[in-house]
Amino acid sequence: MGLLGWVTLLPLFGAALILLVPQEEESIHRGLGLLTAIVTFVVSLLMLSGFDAGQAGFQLEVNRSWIAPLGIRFHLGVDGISLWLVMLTTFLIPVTLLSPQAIGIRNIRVREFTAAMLILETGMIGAFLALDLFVFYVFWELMLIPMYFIIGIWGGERRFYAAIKFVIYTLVGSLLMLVAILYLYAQFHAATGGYSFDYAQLSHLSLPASAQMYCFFAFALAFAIKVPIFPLHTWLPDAHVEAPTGGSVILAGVMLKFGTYGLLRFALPLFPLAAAQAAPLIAILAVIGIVYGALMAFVQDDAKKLVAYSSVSHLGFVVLGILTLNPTGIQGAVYQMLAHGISTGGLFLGVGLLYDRRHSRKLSDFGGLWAKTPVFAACLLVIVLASVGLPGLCGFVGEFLVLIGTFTAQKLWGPAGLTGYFPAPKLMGGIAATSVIISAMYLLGMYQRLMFGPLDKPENRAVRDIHGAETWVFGIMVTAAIVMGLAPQPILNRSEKSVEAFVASYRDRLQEAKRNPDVPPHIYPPLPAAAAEGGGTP
Amino acid sequence: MSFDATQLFAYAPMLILIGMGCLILLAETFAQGASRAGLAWLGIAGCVGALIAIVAGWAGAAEPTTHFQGMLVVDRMALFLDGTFVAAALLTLLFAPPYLREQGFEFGEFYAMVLFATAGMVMVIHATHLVSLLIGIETMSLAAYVLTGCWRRSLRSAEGAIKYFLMGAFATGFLVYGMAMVYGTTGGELSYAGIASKVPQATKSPLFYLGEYFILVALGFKVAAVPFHMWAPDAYEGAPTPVTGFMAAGVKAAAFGAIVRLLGSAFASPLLVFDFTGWASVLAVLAAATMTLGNLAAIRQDNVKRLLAYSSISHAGYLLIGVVASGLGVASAKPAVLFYLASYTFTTLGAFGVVAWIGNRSDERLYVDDWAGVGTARPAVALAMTLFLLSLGGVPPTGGFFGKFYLFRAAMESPQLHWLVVVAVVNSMVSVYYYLRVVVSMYFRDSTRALAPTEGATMRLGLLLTAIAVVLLGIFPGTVVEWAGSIALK
Amino acid sequence: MTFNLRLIPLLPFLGAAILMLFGRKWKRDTVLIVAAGAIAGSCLVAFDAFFTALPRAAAGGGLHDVVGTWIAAGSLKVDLAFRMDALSGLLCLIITFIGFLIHLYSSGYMEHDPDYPRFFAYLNLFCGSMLVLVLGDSLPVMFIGWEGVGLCSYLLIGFWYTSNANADAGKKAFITNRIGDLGFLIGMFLLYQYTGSLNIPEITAAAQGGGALMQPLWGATVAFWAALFLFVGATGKSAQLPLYVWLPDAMAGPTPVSALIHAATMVTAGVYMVARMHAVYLLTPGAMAIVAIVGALTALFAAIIGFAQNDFKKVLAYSTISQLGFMFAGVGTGNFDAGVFHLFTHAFFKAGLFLCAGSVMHAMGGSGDITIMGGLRKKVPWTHGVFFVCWLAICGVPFFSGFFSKDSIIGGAFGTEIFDAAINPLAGEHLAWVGKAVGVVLMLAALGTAFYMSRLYFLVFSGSETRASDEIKHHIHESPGAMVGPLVVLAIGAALGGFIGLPGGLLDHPEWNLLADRLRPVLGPEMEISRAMEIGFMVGSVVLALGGIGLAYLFYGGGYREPARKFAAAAPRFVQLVRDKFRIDELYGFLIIRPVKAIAKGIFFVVDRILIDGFLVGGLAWVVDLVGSIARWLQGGDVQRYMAVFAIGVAAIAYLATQPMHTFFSNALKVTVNGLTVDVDAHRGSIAANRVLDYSFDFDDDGKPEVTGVASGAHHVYPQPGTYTVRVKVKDPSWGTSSTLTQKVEVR
Amino acid sequence: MPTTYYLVLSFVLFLIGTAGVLLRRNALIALMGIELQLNGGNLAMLAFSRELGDLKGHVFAFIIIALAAAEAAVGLAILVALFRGRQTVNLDEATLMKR
Repeated sequence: MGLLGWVTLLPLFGAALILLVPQEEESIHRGLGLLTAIVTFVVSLLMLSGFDAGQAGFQLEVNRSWIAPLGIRFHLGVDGISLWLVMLTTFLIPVTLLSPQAIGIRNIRVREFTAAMLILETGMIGAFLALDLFVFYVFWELMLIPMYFIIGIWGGERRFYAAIKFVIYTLVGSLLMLVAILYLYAQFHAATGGYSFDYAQLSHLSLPASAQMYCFFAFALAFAIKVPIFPLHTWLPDAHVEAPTGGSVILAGVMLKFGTYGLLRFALPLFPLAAAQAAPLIAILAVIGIVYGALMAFVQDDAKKLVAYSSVSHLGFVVLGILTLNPTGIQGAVYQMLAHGISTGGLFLGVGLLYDRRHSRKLSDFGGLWAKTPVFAACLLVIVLASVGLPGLCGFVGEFLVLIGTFTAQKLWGPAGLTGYFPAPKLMGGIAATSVIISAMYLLGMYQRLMFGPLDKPENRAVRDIHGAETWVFGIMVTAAIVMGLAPQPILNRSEKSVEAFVASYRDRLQEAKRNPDVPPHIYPPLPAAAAEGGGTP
Repeated sequence: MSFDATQLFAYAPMLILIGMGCLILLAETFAQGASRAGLAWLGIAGCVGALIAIVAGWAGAAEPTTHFQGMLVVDRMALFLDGTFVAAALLTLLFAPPYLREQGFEFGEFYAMVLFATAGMVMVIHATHLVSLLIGIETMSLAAYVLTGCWRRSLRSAEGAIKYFLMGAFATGFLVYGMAMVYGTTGGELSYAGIASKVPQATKSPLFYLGEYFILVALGFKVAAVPFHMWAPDAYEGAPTPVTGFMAAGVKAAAFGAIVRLLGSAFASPLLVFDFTGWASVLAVLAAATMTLGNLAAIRQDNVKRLLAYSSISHAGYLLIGVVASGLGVASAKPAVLFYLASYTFTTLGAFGVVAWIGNRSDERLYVDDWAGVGTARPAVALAMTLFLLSLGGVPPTGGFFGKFYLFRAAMESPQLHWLVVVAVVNSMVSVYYYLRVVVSMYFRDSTRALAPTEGATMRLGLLLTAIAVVLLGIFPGTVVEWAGSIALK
Repeated sequence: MTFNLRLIPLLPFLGAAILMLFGRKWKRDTVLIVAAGAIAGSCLVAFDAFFTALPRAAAGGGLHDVVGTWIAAGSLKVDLAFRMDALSGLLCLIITFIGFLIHLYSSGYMEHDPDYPRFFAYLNLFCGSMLVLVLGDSLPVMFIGWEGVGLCSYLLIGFWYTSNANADAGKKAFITNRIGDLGFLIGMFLLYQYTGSLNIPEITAAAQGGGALMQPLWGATVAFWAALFLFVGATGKSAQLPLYVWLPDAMAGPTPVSALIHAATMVTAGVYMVARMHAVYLLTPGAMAIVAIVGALTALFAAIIGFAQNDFKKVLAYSTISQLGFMFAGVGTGNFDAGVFHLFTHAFFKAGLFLCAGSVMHAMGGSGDITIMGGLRKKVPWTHGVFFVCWLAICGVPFFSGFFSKDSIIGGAFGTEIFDAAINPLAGEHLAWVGKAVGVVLMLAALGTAFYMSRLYFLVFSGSETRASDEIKHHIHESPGAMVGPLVVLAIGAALGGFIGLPGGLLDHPEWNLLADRLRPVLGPEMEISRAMEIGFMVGSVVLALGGIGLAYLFYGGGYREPARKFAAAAPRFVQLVRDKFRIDELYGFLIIRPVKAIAKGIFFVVDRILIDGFLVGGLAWVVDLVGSIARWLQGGDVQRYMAVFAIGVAAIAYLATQPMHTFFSNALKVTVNGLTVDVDAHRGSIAANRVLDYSFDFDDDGKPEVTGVASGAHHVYPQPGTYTVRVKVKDPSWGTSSTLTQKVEVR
Repeated sequence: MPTTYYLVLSFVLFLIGTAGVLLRRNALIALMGIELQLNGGNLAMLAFSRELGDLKGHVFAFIIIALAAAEAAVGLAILVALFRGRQTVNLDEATLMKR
């Protein structure tokens, strides 16, 4: 099945195993779940060690026939971009499962929860690794279901509403994306006579300008909802707030990245011309999102909602970084995705822990907890500061690179004859950078209202500091935040080649498309000889 | 003009079904009390026999062969759908006995009627002649009317039956009148091939178009296409639940088979497909209307049975896309329709199976709110129902998803249908909303009253089979796609 | 040359990490040993490094230590590297040495605090960050320290977290700093964009080359904007107008923190940064003028506020702001070494003053209210002595350290040639007034400094009786040795520190100005001022200092005197306004913070709740629901209504199907334009062969068809070019139905 | 007589039948309307058959008659069931299920 196949499917097998254990054996469920997640992480480490940083293309590929009549292949592969997102996934899942608060305060049906988390993991890893658009779509939808249940069963008071809203929003985009995938498939057939959903082949298909626009819209909508880009973000606060801690962590830590990953992997490379035309709009929306999310976070009293809105702001950086279309900005975007996974994941774990202890998320219900929970307070402080983007912690590197990339966006594109493609980079960068102020305002404000001030609420006196597994959870997250802030290079090194190749190929395809905007679907650049075969029959 | 009895062997499935149906009727007179359960097993045996016959005939059906002066044909498409019908009948026979026993109307005739209806469906799908089509449709429909109304204790059953019957007969009136028109304008042709050969001259008379559309309208009625759908919610709600599943799956599939065959042969001429009298544009509009209306009406339903009825209407809309695509020359559209029908059959039977399972004599538990807590009380059944609902909504990894994918894929090959695919996709999205309402109730709400479902080993077996089928069709659809695809090779 | 420079910040960092992880369970002595040991080790390494560096620095080199690549992405490469030259070396010494003293002092001051280990962990963390700031070889590394010290400041201001006021003060400091940091970042990005590097030596080289940074941008040059944005960063960190508001509040922290962070080291980071980036500033006299003017105005403004403050530490805080203004005025007038010189002397005397404040407050039971002090001269003799020395130093009494440094700044302001268009080709004519104006303002500020510092001294120490309650009076005592020792060392520094920056030019021995001499390779030659001018300013500033002291004595000598009371009575509202710090905080609250919060709240409800969730999402749901309701209403239960719908459906299909040319699928008209000739074909598929249709072609849409007949195509020649509408009517005689197709054609 | 006359008559029959089904409340009469529709179809079939000189139409008509009989049988049975439940065969009262 190949290493990647194992990474992808192991959690699913684990979930099946867990579902076979009787309902009552909760500790077995937890143990098995954690074990599966850790084994998956170990296998993903093997993947990491087998990864060759010097190569730009996909590695460790698994490519087997799946639904032969339609030319659908179970094709997985990893490059420098997906590598780290998979690592993030396999890292966060065991940490989340380790956390006693993951399941939230509705501490019921541990078996199903654990299984749902593992199925979710399979969906996420599969979607990151998929190189066949059908496979991608299947995994993309596969993660929807467990998350829906996680929100709906173990969520807060308005969980039905939040779960449905989450599903409907996501489906709005993804189903239109499905149409665009099918359109690509049909056009690929028209251009080559072969049938294929294979990314490597479809990414050579150059569509006429108008068709690109429609398809890009479909793809970008799906991803923009997932990111979420303003104004498609309103599902996110609801989903995050109602989801149990584990759900929020994974939702924010990993699932939001599918939006940005999708833009980077699919929406831009497949439709370069349309992407270039839409880039100003999306970049402006990203900047609006950065400031808007931060401002919204600023006025929240609900800690989870605050963190949720902060995600809107942080993910705006990722989108902005991707749209700079230079290696610096995209590297920054990739890094920001990972850093956000750690920092926001940590924040949700922290808020979840407090919610578990106090059954309240309202900041006004807390205060002065430092005296009671010094270790937790210290850990949370590091995570908060990582989220604020303090240099030396993980949040800084990504934002810094994105902003650098934004400032230099035009410099790189001007010589390629593409000026005006990224509007007013300094202004955009400047506005985006204001979030360093606002993020400090809301996050430190939150921290202060939790930890500082007099311990004047009687309920807070009984709050216990972290202990046991919780210490491990927060220790791991804090370590990750610090290590990623001090030593980003091991990560950046491995994604470097892929990002550079992405930029080069994007620029090449964009220039080709600009030369021939109205030529019917054709193949550019020519397919390598080996890839041309292997398509199915109708 | 001689009758060759050996031709009958090609129709073994149909004959087995009819024969077993008669046997059951006979045995019924001797059966007492509990031994009635044996009658269901007779029916199941009949179905299994028919399935074996279908499998046995599969290899030989690679090339279509016509029999009885072009009245009937045996080909892969027919056998594929035969398999679907018989599977539907088999599952119905698994679901029905515990349900009938619980509701107190376990009669042998019920099982016989299921077999007869199935035989009618088989006839419909094999028909290549208007006469055999009519006979098949009527055999199927009459049995279905009876099945709908056979729950004597229930007022709803009788009301559903009368509505179904009246509208069905009304549609038959159009069908017969349409056949007469086609017969006349084609110069006395009743076989599909004959009609096709006379189309150029027949189209000189407007009456031919009238006839064509009357026939299509009657078939559209059977698949519950808007605006001929209005019987469906009431009939589906009134009918005993296993029958509802059978109707939603089998009757619909048979009518679609007939439509595909009819439009693919008798009315396949480009003269009829395209342009101002072309059925492609008319059916495209019907498809859009059908799925949209079905879905939007389903959103506010609180009765699960009715909700599924509206959902079944919307699925007819999706299927019509495939029919139109096939008419517009997309080779893979027909296999896509077949696959969709197969996956839809299993899904919908399973869903109605769960609806049949959940109630008992005094408490039918038909409302969404009644399903609260099923997820906790009976996780396995809830999981199965979730699978069915997701499949209906077209979410992977289920057969319903792949069916939709396959269908839309085919439609996307025809540029004129892109808009329709977008409409369909938006509709799927809406549909997920109301399917999930049931899931919400099952998993997210706490039970209000104790669950006392209709238990039965056959029912459990049926649910297991359908659930497995739905998942397998979603994850490994390749084989079935190949079966369905083999019809396109000719 | 490489040197293990990394050790200098690493030791305090290690100390901090160890204390954070294990300190909670340790005894106080152990904690102190680790903390003070770490900083002492760092200090020793720094001294070693400094004296190793000096000879090389004289030749323009220095020590360099590359730990590794920190961030490399695309064209950007940032090394985690440290560099020590005379400038950063000097700062290192100040930080580690004064840092060490303050560690010692704190061991006494914080003796009874339960969070003793945490305090020292923060202090160590701060020292490490500050060292990274000054040693950083590139702007991002510098930024690590820059933000790190901000963080420590935040933590230490809010050290006594149970009071919301303290926590608020910490947050305010951090956020205000962040506003500055935004400027720093943007300045950094601009520099990167135009020089392609973030490495300070490379930027300096690029700036000295000129070209890249002299490109026009937004009506000025890149250098101007980069320098200006960097200066915004400096105003945040160094508490200059308009971002100074956090520093007075920061006094909420423990006093040693105020001494170390908010007087001696962190707040001078902005000055250091401007000096470090002097090459960029020298390219843009405009930006330098802004720096100088802001510095001077801050110096004066803060001094005025200092007149009326009644909190010991608040007075010192405004004094710090004011002194930082002096430094900026120094660097802003191109007198970089004077700015750094003042930084150096200020570090000693201001740290000394703050520690005295701590000692006094320690004695007074924690209160810093100077209105209840007085006559402490005898009661805390050591503290008084140190304060006395430092007071003279800050007032600029001759031969104390402040005298030399302040004098060189004021003299430099008058003598600067940076803004003289005749000498500096980069300066515009309109800047000529800047140097003089800054000088005048600074002289006023110096006068003010002498006044408010003397006021403080007299109110606290002079007189015979203490105005406090008996209970407090009873407790007044001199601080323990651990606190007094560092005080004395600082006093020595405050007294003698000025001699490292003797006005060498004046004495004909330029090399006597040790500081300027060492800094020359880094900051360029020191400013040359005519001897007459120099002497003039010296005399002038002595007069100012003594005048300020004398005036203060008139008002406050030995306690509140008649003139002070009279003045307060004469202009009560003015005094109140000054005491309320000109209500700048309230102004900010009213103008910025509250509107932002209100707008954010408003947007949240209007956009998120009403517009998106309510209108967009809810509206869609409403439409869906409406259609569903209609469908359900049709389904009324009456089977005959169902059949009627059925029949209507049949009729509708018949209607649709019998429209000639009716189609959903394609444009029916095929139009070929060839000059003025147009061919229109309404022929569709194979239909016309089977059905006889009547076509009428109206090429100019005037109601009169030009061509009619059963042929589906027609040909027309237009009389003149233009845009026409072609209208084709198709009639099916056997059904009697018809339909119309139109299309626009453009003929040329 | 020309075939057209028969066709017109058949169509009229069909329309009358349709109207009967749509308008009469009594289920029995609606059933009769359906028979009329079928007979309209039959008449058209026979007219064509006669015009074309083709016997298939005749045969088809017989089959339709048989089907009509079967339909009537089933329909009446259902009517009986309905009547037994609610003591009426008025269609507008059978509205238990709606929406």
